Amino acid sequence: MESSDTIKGRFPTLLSDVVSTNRNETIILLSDKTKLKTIVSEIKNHFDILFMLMVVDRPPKVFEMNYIFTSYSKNDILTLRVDIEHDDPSVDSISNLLGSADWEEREAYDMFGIDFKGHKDLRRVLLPEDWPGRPLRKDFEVTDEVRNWTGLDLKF
Amino acid sequence: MIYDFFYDFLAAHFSPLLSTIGSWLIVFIIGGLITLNVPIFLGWVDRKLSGRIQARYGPVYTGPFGLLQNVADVIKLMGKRFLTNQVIDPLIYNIVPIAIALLGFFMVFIIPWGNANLVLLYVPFNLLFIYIALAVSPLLVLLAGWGENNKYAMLGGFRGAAQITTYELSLLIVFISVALLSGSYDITTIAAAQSSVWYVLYLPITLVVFGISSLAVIERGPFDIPEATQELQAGWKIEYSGIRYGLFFIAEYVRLLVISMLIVYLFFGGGNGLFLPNYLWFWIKTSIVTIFMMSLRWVFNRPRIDQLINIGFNWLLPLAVVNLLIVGAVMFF
Amino acid sequence: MTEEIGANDFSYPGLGEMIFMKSENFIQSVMNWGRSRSLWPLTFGTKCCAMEMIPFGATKIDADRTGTLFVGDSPRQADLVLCSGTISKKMARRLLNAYEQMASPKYVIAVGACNISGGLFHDSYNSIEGIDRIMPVDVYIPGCPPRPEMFMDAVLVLQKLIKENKIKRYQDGIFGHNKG
Amino acid sequence: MENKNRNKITINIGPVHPSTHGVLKFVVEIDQDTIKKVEPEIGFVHRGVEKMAEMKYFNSFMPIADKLDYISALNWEVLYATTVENALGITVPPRAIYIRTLMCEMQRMMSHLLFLAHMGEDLGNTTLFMWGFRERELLMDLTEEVSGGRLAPMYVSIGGLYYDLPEGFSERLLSTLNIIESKVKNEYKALSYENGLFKMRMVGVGVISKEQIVKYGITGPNIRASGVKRDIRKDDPYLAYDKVDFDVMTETAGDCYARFMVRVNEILESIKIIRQIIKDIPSGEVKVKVPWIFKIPPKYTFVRQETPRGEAAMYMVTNGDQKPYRLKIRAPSFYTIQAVKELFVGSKVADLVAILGSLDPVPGEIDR
Repeated sequence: MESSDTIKGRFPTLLSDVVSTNRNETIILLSDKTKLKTIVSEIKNHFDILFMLMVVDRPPKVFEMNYIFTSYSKNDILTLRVDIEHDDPSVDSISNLLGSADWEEREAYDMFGIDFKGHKDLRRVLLPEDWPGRPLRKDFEVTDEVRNWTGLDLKF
Repeated sequence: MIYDFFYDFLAAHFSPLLSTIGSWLIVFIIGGLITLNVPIFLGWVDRKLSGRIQARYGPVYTGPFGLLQNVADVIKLMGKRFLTNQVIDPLIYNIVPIAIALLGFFMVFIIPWGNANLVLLYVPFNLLFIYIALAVSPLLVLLAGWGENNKYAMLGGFRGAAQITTYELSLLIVFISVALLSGSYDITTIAAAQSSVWYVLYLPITLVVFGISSLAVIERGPFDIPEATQELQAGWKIEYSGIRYGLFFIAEYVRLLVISMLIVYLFFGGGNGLFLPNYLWFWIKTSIVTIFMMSLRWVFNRPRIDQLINIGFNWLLPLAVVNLLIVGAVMFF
Repeated sequence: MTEEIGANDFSYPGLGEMIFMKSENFIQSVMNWGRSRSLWPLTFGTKCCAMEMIPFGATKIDADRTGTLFVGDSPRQADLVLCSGTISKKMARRLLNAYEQMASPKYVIAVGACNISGGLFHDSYNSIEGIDRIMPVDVYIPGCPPRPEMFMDAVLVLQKLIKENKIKRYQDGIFGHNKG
Repeated sequence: MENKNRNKITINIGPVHPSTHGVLKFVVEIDQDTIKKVEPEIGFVHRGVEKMAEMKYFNSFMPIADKLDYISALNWEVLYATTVENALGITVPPRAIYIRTLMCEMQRMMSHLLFLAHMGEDLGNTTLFMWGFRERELLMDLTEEVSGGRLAPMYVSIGGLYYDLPEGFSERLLSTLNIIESKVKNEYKALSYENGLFKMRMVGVGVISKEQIVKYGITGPNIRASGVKRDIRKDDPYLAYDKVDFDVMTETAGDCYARFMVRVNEILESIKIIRQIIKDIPSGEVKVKVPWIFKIPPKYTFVRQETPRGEAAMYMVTNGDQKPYRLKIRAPSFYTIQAVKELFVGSKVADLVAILGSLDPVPGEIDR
């Protein structure tokens, strides 16, 4: 995993290693969320695409953002993990660096209410715009009220 | 001529005025019945044929061999409630299906049914009249697309107008070349002129041009672009429901039949043939041609509208014109 | 008391009334025959069940045998909603819209567990637990997803219901759709 | 010239449209017949699968994994089962691995046959559509014979498979493969990929460039049609793919026709794989005993596999509970469908249908 070593070598203070149990995967932990764009633009030199963006809700403290990068030519997988505060869920958008982050960030906004600063079209992507609640947060309960609602009063 | 037959029959018993009215009435009823029954029967043939091509059965349960299937469709369409959006242009909206069905009726009325005598009403230059009945449809398509006040319908209407206008030019030139060769605009005369050699031997390319152009003009087969289900849902027919929608089937199948009959008349010698009687030959040929024209729809995919217009203007029209010039030169010298 | 006036009088149907009643019955049964034999579906397929709805129209089962012609056209020309697949809350309004755009008489077949009760996704936050919450349903097809043969069965059942004039919405009137 | 927008029409294509392959919506701005701007809209079958995973036991989620991509259900079953097995740290018996490979390839063939059929339907050729389903039914019957289900087989269990293959299955499968091979090579050729009208609609339409692939993260047959030789089955082998011999099919043009041909070739390649697997399938058990309800220690598990639509992946976070703490699903179509913003622009309305069909999206997995 030379590429991930290179990335870590460039930002020794910001990045730290986490042991991964998955094949080909390297996990690096970013301590400062404001430096995300810098790191990602460095990662972009080694990896092609944002493979997926997983947000894990860990109340009451943090949202754990996992950016998984892969490329078309090699099997390496790089997971960049950055924690953001639960009270102030906002992080820089990387959608102008990597196009595949566009809808992924919209989905994270849709499901968790995370504000991606600098995203040019931050709307809900899966649910309607006036849908109440952020369903994938741990405090969202699928109550009878939610289930019985038919959605006929939604705007288009 | 069936009109004359009935007139003579009635004039022997009644006054001329009464027999004129009476024979008109009879002829209208016969024509109407034919117009209504052609789509019912041909629609059944179409569905069965598509089923056979696609390894299915087609209608089976409604009536013997599913023959009553389209009767059921007509009854259902008649029993549907009228429903459309609120912002249609009512006059245009309602006039288009009726006009299209009437054009079909008109063609049934003047085309000879296999024999010079088996025509409901004889009109001279009936080839030109049929051309007019075919060629007026872009106007109706455009009107329908406008009157329905639906974006899909309007796109379909524009497509239809462009496509039909393109192809009716080459259709007209084909008619002219055939008329030049035979020296007549009368369908039965043209057919009779082929008693020794069928025109398909003289004008094979014209036949191809005619086949493609006619399919494009009647929006049938692979060229149903104005009503492309997969792109525009139903194109310019999108807002029509109930019996208004049913009337379009009359136009579709009557025009298909007329086109097939014209191919037989103009290129395959009409009823000319050995051993068998004339009308039998004619109907054998027409059945084969109709089934061939129908099956084209099920084996080809539809081209794009700009590709179709390109083909029309860049290939078919020049081909037709060159053919016309050759025919003219041969006839002149 | 007013409706009891004349209750004890001798009354019988007049000739005109009898002809009218007979012809009404006759026309009604012919209409119902035509309607039952020509159910053009609006293929409202959203999910897995839609993938089984297509084989229902394709070679092996062949919906066209019963006159169920997949015209695939707009709702205006359809008679039957084959609502197959989970209806989410975003989709419910659209389903109702499509239903409202159809001309009466119109029938609904709810396909699959999701459309009957919510099925596998009954505890999801974004699915409708059965489409009979938002529109009338005539025939239900169980299964997750149902086999294509069951679509055929449902169409045959619906044909029987229409033929015997058992669809409550359309029982009145000479053309049978005064309420639609 | 002051009224520049006078020719522009905005039309909504979808969500209920014959050729959107389910419920997708495109807000399309057209000038005459040319598309100027596209805004795709998704989420019409969003069922909250990721939330439901957090609410269910590991085993109970399997039928939902089935219905993510209902056209290639077995691939997703295998993907989910592999994720949980990796998290549990159990190994599956070799026979089960071989049978999983076989079923995955059968599912891939079914998916690609459906693609060919739908391509015909989108271009207005109903016969290709019907014929595609005729051949798909043969494989459907075999799937039903193995698992009892047609579309959602529920055949793969955590720890292996629910049942072994039935008696005489391989002979029936081989004869079916011969039928499909001859149909694809002869009948489909005449109707589609050697047909002039078909080529006229497909060649040169909707070209995906390498920049677009990287920009949107497209994977699967769509990029192999653009000349990117990338296939997880070959590059990062899972199941029994390292023990069989097959080629990664690529085309160079990147247009609709290339995408069609990649799928046609992949069907033939899958036939090759299945024939090899049937030959050297080992005997033995097909299942390791795993209790119905179990706990997985805190762990991050990442698995990616190649489904017929591209690279699918699952990232599962567990916290020692009986249910996953978070399950993130990567659906390849979710990324592919973003590319239509660029692909549709400049083409005709009729091409929209062809391009969308050739991308082969499945709303079920896009919306999850």
